[in-house]
Amino acid sequence: MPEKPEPGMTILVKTVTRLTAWLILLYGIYIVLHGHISPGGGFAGGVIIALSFIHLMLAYGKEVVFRKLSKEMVELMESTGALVFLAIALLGLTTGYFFGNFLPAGEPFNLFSAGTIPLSNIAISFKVWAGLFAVFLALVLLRIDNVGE
Amino acid sequence: MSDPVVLLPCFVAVPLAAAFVNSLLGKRIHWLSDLLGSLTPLILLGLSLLAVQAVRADSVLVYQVGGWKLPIGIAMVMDGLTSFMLVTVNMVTFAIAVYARDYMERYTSKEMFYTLFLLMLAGMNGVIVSGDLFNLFVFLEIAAVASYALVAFGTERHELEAAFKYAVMGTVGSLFILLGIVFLYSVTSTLNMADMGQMLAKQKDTNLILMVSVLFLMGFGLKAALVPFHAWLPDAHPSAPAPISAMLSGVLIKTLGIYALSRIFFNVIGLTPAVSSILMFLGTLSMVVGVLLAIGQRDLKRLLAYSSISQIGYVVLGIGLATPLGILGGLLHLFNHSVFKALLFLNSGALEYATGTRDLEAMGGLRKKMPVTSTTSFVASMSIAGMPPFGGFWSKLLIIMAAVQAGHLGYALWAVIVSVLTLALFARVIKNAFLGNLDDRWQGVREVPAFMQASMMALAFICLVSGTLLIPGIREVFLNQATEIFVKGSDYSILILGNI
Amino acid sequence: MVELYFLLVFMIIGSVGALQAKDLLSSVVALGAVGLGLCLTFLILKAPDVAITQLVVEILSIIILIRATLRKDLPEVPTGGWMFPSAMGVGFAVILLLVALKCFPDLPVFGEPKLRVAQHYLDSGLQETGAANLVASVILDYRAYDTLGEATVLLTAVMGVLAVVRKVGRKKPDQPEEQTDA
Amino acid sequence: MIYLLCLVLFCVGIYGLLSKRNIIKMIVGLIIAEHAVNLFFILVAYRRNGRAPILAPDVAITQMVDPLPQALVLTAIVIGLATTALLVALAIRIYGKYGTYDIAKIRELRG
Repeated sequence: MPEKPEPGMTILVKTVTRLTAWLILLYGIYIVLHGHISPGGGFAGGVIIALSFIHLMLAYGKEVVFRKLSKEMVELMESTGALVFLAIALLGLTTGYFFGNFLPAGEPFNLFSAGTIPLSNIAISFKVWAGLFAVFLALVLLRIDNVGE
Repeated sequence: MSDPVVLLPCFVAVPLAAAFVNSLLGKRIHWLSDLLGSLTPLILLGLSLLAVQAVRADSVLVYQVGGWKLPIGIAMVMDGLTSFMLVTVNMVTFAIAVYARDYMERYTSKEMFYTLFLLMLAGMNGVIVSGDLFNLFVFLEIAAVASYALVAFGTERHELEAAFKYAVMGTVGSLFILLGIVFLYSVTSTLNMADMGQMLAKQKDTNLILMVSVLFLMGFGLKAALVPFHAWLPDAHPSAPAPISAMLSGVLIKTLGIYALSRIFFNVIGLTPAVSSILMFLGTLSMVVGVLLAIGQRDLKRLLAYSSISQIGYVVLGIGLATPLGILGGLLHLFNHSVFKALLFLNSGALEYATGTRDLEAMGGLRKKMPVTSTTSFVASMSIAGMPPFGGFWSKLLIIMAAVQAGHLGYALWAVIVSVLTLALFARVIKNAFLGNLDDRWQGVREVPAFMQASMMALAFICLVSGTLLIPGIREVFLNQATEIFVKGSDYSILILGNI
Repeated sequence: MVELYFLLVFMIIGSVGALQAKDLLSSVVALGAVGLGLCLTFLILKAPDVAITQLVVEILSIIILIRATLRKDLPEVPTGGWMFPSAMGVGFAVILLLVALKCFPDLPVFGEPKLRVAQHYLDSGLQETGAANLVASVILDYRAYDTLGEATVLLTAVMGVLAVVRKVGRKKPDQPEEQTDA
Repeated sequence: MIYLLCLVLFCVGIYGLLSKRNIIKMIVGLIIAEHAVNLFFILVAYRRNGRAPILAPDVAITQMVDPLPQALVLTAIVIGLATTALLVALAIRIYGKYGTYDIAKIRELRG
């Protein structure tokens, strides 16, 4: 895509995107939260959330997305996600083992069950979407900067 | 810390935590990444020395991650070989990290460098302590991906190209390894290495084992840069920043390549005579081809890279002989090579730092201007060439003796010839770089900063004294325990499964 | 299992197409088709978790690859004078397939895996972890350590990408630029 | 044999990697080979007339496929994505420096 005077695509695409991006985002969150009951999980959900942001960005141009969250913010979230996951692992030491499951297993088939698994899913999803979005941002920015080279 | 088993997860958790914290805060607090980068390998070195102590008392420690019983969960294993590798890796890494503190000032985004560096360290430690085949693969990928990025850290054109080549070949290697793991899983239906070893002990010499051996040989051979698969190394090593070349040559190819290869062949699949002779052949081939290619080089780092291939050949030959003496020699040479090749790459980095060139023909007479660099590089060159008082002599001697003892006179002869060629090679390096008349261009050259000097001196000291590892008393603690693990072969699984 | 064979043949044809396509964009699109076929295959093989992940990962990697190819008119270079690597590739494939053919009888028959360790997950996964999705219980509880490693690989790659795309790698040295790439 | 077809796919990927001299084509070949390995893992886990390894409150556990390889493949897919991202970043940078994706031309251009 060469740079256009007006960022983003046509009004039609923008209107549709406004609806679908949120749906995709919600679906991603659903996948993350239900990872221990139904197919999916932190990784798939995280990628879907990242895709919803990428979707927004492709339609509206990068400025709109940058107004909502900066690149530093994204990198920060990624490291935080990784640290939270490691912290869950270390908290497992309270049961005597690295990665011990320190929460009660709970009632099966409920949303709040399976000990640390949902927590880990959330931590991973944060990490994944932030990380992949950072990659995408890096590659997009690179292309625009490199035109003159 | 009453139970030494708790040591095991620390080897992975400490560098990972340091890397995450560094990526989080390194940009804002500038001294933090320097501190974390050097302190973490130091802590790990201390821990690994504790581990040597613990292994001596207990011989094998098994840590079951998450508290799941062994074939079900992932196991971490600490035995003589593990502690040997941990000491080697963390010691060399510590010296390199101290060196990188000043050297990397020349590059931008130093905190990113340290994050990747720590991740690579975490990956290598993870590979070493892992007792689970797939887990080994995952940590191998961490170290490998970090190294791809680090090779390209300078983002010059040839660096990017070398990194791309390295990344493609490394990924192909990983795919072969993964395919091998799939085959093994489908027959044994387990991933724990000890459990798998026990299952496979019943069915040796089937076609499946042949297939898996071929896949692993190609995969780990690519990682270790054995000769038919060495094409990436002479590009990747010179392109990386000097501390990373030292890491790649010093420890990475040994951990990901040789350690993993020999662990799987000796303790999981069980070494068949065919594989053993292939290893010896590939080792000798790498030895000869590497040194021949090194002779023609003018670029110092490229020369060192080719010589790495040659020295790796010695290690593989020693381990491939599969006699206790050969393995002992191979392991000692692995240790020695980590130290002196890391030192040589740091020297070349110091030369580049001071003069801005790596061309041997352009240098000369730098002895007066850079006394520390020239002395340490003299020590390292003599050690790599196998001159008597230095460490390299003893390990080469052991390997040659073992080859003679096992009746492989041809291989022993080649080892001697290559040793002589190496001496000639490094004599030329010393002569061109440090002796002779000082060119007017280099009048303004100064010795490198103090931290870089300190780390080079420390490594040179280890080069001098590493022969003492063979003295009875010290040898029992360190080398013999590692050798034993190989000699035990498939009995390793009984040792581990009996020790839960 | 006819559809399985059908899908596999489709994937092979698709990948040959992806490799032989004249321009890069259609090559990447053909790769997307192969990924979609793989995703369907995973579904048929009763691996819904993997299928979902494969689908979204495929989308993302295709987007990234398209970013790389969209740039300009990228004429595909004819591969003449490139015989040796092709021969090497064919030779490698033939050897690998021959050895593989010999070793297939040693593998368990398709559709009857051995299930030694896995039987434990199936039997007691629910009681021990409380997760109904056994795959989730394996990746986040029994083998959570692997997942830590996996998350770290991703972090490493992100850091690597960020490091690689820096515009200036070296600070401008105060001495002459090195010219060592001889 | 279904396994053989899967390995053919792997070989197609490796062949593409070896014989193509366009960087993007090489990455494509690599991704295909990765797909093949992942597929092989899932094939190994399959049980004839099996069910997906997800429990429901009212169904007994019978004939489930092996969940372990699925978990491993999830890991492998993410690792593959990570590697691909890094490779593409390198490729774009190389394009920026050399102005071509042709590896032979890049070699000629070198120093």
